[in-house]
Amino acid sequence: MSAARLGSVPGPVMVAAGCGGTGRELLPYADQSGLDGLDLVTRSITLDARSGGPGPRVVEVPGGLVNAVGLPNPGLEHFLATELPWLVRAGARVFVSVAGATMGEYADLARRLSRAPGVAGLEVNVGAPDEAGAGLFEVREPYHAASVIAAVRREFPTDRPVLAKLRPDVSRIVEGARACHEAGATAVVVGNAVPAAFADGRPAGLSGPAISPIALRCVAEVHRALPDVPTIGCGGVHDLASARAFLDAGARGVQVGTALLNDPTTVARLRAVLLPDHLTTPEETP
Amino acid sequence: MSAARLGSVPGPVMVAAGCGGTGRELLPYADQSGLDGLDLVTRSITLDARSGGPGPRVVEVPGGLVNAVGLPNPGLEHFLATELPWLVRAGARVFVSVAGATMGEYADLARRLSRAPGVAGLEVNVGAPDEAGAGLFEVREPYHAASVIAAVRREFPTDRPVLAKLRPDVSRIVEGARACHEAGATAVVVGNAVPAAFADGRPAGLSGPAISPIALRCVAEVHRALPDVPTIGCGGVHDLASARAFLDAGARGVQVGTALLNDPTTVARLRAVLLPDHLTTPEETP
Amino acid sequence: MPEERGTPAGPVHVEGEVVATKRVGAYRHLTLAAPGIPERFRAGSFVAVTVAGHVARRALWVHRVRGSSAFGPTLDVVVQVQGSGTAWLAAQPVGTRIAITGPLGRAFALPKEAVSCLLVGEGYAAAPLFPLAERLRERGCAVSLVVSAPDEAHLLSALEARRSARSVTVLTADGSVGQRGGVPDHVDELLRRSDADVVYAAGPAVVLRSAAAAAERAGAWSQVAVEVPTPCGTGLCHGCPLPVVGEDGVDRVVRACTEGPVVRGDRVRWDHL
Amino acid sequence: MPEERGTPAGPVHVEGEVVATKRVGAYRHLTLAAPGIPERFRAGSFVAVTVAGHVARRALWVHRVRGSSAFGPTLDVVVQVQGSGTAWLAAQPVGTRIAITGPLGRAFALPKEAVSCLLVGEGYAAAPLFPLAERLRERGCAVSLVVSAPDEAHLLSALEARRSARSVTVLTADGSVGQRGGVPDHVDELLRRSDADVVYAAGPAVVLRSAAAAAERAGAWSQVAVEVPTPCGTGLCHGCPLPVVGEDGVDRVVRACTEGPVVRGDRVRWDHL
Ligand SMILES: Cc1cc2nc3c(=O)[nH]c(=O)nc-3n(C[C@H](O)[C@H](O)[C@H](O)COP(=O)(O)OP(=O)(O)OC[C@H]3O[C@@H](n4cnc5c(N)ncnc54)[C@H](O)[C@@H]3O)c2cc1C
Ligand SMILES: Cc1cc2nc3c(=O)[nH]c(=O)nc-3n(C[C@H](O)[C@H](O)[C@H](O)COP(=O)(O)OP(=O)(O)OC[C@H]3O[C@@H](n4cnc5c(N)ncnc54)[C@H](O)[C@@H]3O)c2cc1C
Ligand SMILES: Cc1cc2nc3c(=O)[nH]c(=O)nc-3n(C[C@H](O)[C@H](O)[C@H](O)COP(=O)(O)O)c2cc1C
Ligand SMILES: Cc1cc2nc3c(=O)[nH]c(=O)nc-3n(C[C@H](O)[C@H](O)[C@H](O)COP(=O)(O)O)c2cc1C
Ligand code: FES
Ligand code: FES
Repeated sequence: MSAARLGSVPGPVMVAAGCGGTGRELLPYADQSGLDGLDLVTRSITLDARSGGPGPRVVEVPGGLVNAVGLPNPGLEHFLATELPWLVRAGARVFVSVAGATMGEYADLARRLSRAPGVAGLEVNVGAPDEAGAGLFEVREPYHAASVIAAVRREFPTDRPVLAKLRPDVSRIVEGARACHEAGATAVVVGNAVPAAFADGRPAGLSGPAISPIALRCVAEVHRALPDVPTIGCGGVHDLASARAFLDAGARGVQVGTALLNDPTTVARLRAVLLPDHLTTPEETP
Repeated sequence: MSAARLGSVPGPVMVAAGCGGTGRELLPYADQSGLDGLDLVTRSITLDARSGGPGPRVVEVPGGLVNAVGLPNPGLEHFLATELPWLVRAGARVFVSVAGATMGEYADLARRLSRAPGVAGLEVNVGAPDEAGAGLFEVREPYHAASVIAAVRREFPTDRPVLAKLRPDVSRIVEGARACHEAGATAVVVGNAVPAAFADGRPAGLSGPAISPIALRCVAEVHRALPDVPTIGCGGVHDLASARAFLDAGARGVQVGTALLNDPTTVARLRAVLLPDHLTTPEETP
Repeated sequence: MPEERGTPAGPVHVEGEVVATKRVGAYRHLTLAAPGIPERFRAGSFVAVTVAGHVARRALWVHRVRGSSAFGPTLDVVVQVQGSGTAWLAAQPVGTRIAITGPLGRAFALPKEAVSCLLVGEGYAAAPLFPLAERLRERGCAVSLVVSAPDEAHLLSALEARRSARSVTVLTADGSVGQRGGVPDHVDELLRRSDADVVYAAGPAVVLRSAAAAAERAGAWSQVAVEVPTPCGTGLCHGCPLPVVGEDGVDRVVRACTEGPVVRGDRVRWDHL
Repeated sequence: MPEERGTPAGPVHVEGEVVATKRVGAYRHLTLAAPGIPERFRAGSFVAVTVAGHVARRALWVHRVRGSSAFGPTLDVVVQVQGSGTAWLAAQPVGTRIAITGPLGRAFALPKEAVSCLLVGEGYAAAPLFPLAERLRERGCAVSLVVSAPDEAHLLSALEARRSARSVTVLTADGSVGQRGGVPDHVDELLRRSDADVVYAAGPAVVLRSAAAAAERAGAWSQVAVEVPTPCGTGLCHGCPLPVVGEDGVDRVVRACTEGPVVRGDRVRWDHL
């Protein structure tokens, strides 16, 4: 399968999963066009509603945040009934992040989302920093991630993108990116929060500027080994320089997570600069 | 082999490899007893001298440093002739960090160091953040690390400790710790700098407070899965709270690297508080 | 109780500036130029400020707003140094620029009629009760204000509030000024004396809980301003879980910064906070 | 040239404090209380200071030391704002506590005899030449001082140096004060005029290199104070590579903070810097 046949790569600036609230909360900080045309990844949606984990869920550390939020979300049905239509009406290009405990759940989510009007694409969360704790399908080896992508791809129209979101783990990222791309991922998001712990040892994920050099290494390695696999950099992007470092390393776009929590206007400001460039650069076709 | 037979675990506070200069530079910042009794890991020593990489070698990032120093060191022979005797005379308990391009080089280093007077133990660098760039033996899988440990252990007296220093990579750390311990490592140092890149994409390692939650997760996972394998936490320790987080997660000791670059008295200050506790706690025997 | 509606609505993100700073007892009072925020402010909403070198934001109650001043629109906050972020804030001289987002969260709901209200606040958290008292008085409500603190240094001055409040009671745990004791010790008696239909409370959980319980015992409404750590303050991170019972009687976890910080006292699942 | 030996030796790590601060042209001059450092100081050594929220340390030349003052032992530094760390330093008010380590590195070696010396400095880096000039004069050397800068705002005032120096020359690239031009344009002429046996230089690489080359052409010694980024400053990290030719003629990379910052000008491999 060629990437061209599997939907086009969004970008250059996207809202990362779980850092844009329900989407609505970004509206006061958007530019004049509101959410119109904004590439937004939802927080990870599961089949059933989840209330999330106990507090403290997010703790500050030098250069970043450590979080174990526990994927609070209203469940697929409620999401389809309320949050999605609002976002679609607001003009956002909605990439629904999906997370499941089994391959079957991923397939189910993909199938039902394929029929929902207005879903621009999917992002498959196959690299959460604490899958066991979050009760998610465990991705120990790259082929686990690839089978999930294949299962999702089978259920989701090939003209719409499916993004595979992987852990920024340098020892497996190239293999993971290759396997997911071969399984039908339009692009690979590199990466998620880095597996970490709170000071009391509780498993969590590290995000923010602190992890930017880690994600950047992974993007660079993937681009060097697999120049034809489109990547989207995610990890610590917070200003123009950090975004450009990813683009220079070969990423087609970046996602912004933690920086939005510090300054909710970050995505609007980055888009203002990077979108015009992006629109005038002819997209490379692999 | 039982850990008791393989030398005792140093601690509770050690100078991490590559962050104590040649050792001498720490003297002005030590307490009254100077380097006497200080557990010091040397920078990684290779068979032949290395001048290190080009500048910039160390760049500041939020919460930490990104470095690609390139293991500058005078080579084993010169080290044995000059630096080691000085350290031994100063009373330091010297753990020589060894790094090689092949298994044979590791064995060679261990053999020659086993005959050098005053070497308290070895630390085997099997988790550098950019092995390929540094021209080191590549540790892609846990069994690669374990074979290096076995090769070193064969050449080094069993009554002196051999520490295996691994990458803080959560997806392999438990397996790596188990394999290295079975291969004869007295304790496992968790971990090294995290694979990362400079802003221009050049491979490097991330260290400092930013990575502390990452290393802590790895220590906690190892301790949970393998409570009998002694671990030494390394990554971002910079104050009492960060040191205690590792000890509370089950580490027998901590190593301090980057924090010494910011405040060269860090190890002396931590030792002043943690050493008395340590000496009065009967050492657990696995 | 219906939400009050005004225009313009919704928060803004602005670069503010410290225009005055003053130590008062244990607190540092800051006046921040914050264009756009005063006209949107309603008592009980808060602002999130950026602290140099820190990723998480710091939430602060708004003590007072001025639509115009020599520095343009300003707001006053009261900072108690607790950790590195508040230490930084308290140390900033006039001229420091600070990114401010606000007003954030649900404000105190105002009664439709001119009823009697008891306002109970402890420590710096009493701050939002002062603009609330003014607003209530404008609506003809009889306001009884209770300002409490562990000791005099942590007591917000109630002087200015004497204009808006019919009665002002001061409590200190050590009895250094006003009546000795805390809110839990006095709230039932205060409620009876004020004959309030609505209780508004701001402060630590133990204060809020006792005020909510007293209100329930007396058959009054209560509105409590809950402090839960708010990493972003803007509703984006879901990092500020507030366990409540929904209108439908079902247990829920909502975002303290968005569905709160002010909620009905009888809705909070205190044991899970 | 032999190393001067004094006691006490070696660096110390102390908690210093900003005791005075003043803007002079483009620079911020800070006076720091730094117990233990002035008595150990020799011209050309530097201090490493801690900058809030930053892991790497910032190196600063020492412009002046006072063994005692109203604030105890102090040292003066000249800060040019370049990035976040120097911006922080320049913004600190009197009273800020700052961890200081020093004196660090090899200082300028002093001649055994009372020879003639040319001191060439550009920008803030001219700072260590002032205490050097004093020291040389104490030893009976004839000192010619050249202070250079892109423009007047970046020129260190040579007023005080007039006591220690036989002649003072001012150069600015834009000619706004003194002679127009840079060190490379004038150094041969200045060297000839001063008839110096030793050239001491401090400033950007281009200045150091031209001074070292001029010295070599004139058969004089040179000592240059090289600035290479120094993440720790204390010799611990090997992060400050300075490519030199050893006494044995072999190419080496040494630590700028420990084997430098002052080295013989003819030893630096400029093309590899
Ligand atoms: C709605 C709301 C309004 C507030 N209003 C005020 C006010 O008017 N004046 C005032 O002095 N303080 C106020 N606070 C508390 C203030 O935000 C915290 O004291 C502050 O966040 C703690 O930060 P720190 O940097 O001092 O401590 P640190 O220890 O540096 O904080 C570390 C982290 O923990 C979080 N945190 C720790 N404790 C708290 C807490 N009790 N509440 C919230 N976050 C916490 C911080 O946000 C930060 O992420 C308010 C809190 C909330 C939620
Ligand atoms: C021996 C020595 C003496 C110095 N003396 C002075 C002085 O007296 N006055 C003065 O204003 N400056 C001096 N500097 C330069 C000063 O240390 C740098 O300007 C400063 O480190 C840059 O830091 P920043 O925080 O402003 O820049 P940032 O951009 O925030 O620095 C980022 C990182 O790069 C490093 N870095 C970047 N450029 C340089 C550079 N040119 N030199 C060293 N490190 C750099 C910093 O240490 C830091 O790790 C000296 C440097 C050295 C090596
Ligand atoms: C509070 C929070 C919640 C998150 N929730 C999700 C999520 O639901 N699904 C997901 O795939 N990633 C989630 N992430 C990870 C981010 O999308 C992002 O991949 C990661 O934080 C690294 O990027 P950043 O440094 O820009 O935040 C979350 C991160 C944070 C900080
Ligand atoms: C400048 C620098 C040089 C280092 N050199 C070595 C080395 O030679 N061998 C090694 O095993 N680790 C080396 N390390 C890694 C540290 O020993 C340590 O494992 C890592 O930095 C994480 O700990 P920290 O956060 O306390 O620095 C180096 C780290 C730094 C910052
Ligand atoms: S603080 Fe982030 S959602 Fe409430
Ligand atoms: S700056 Fe660290 S060794 Fe020189």
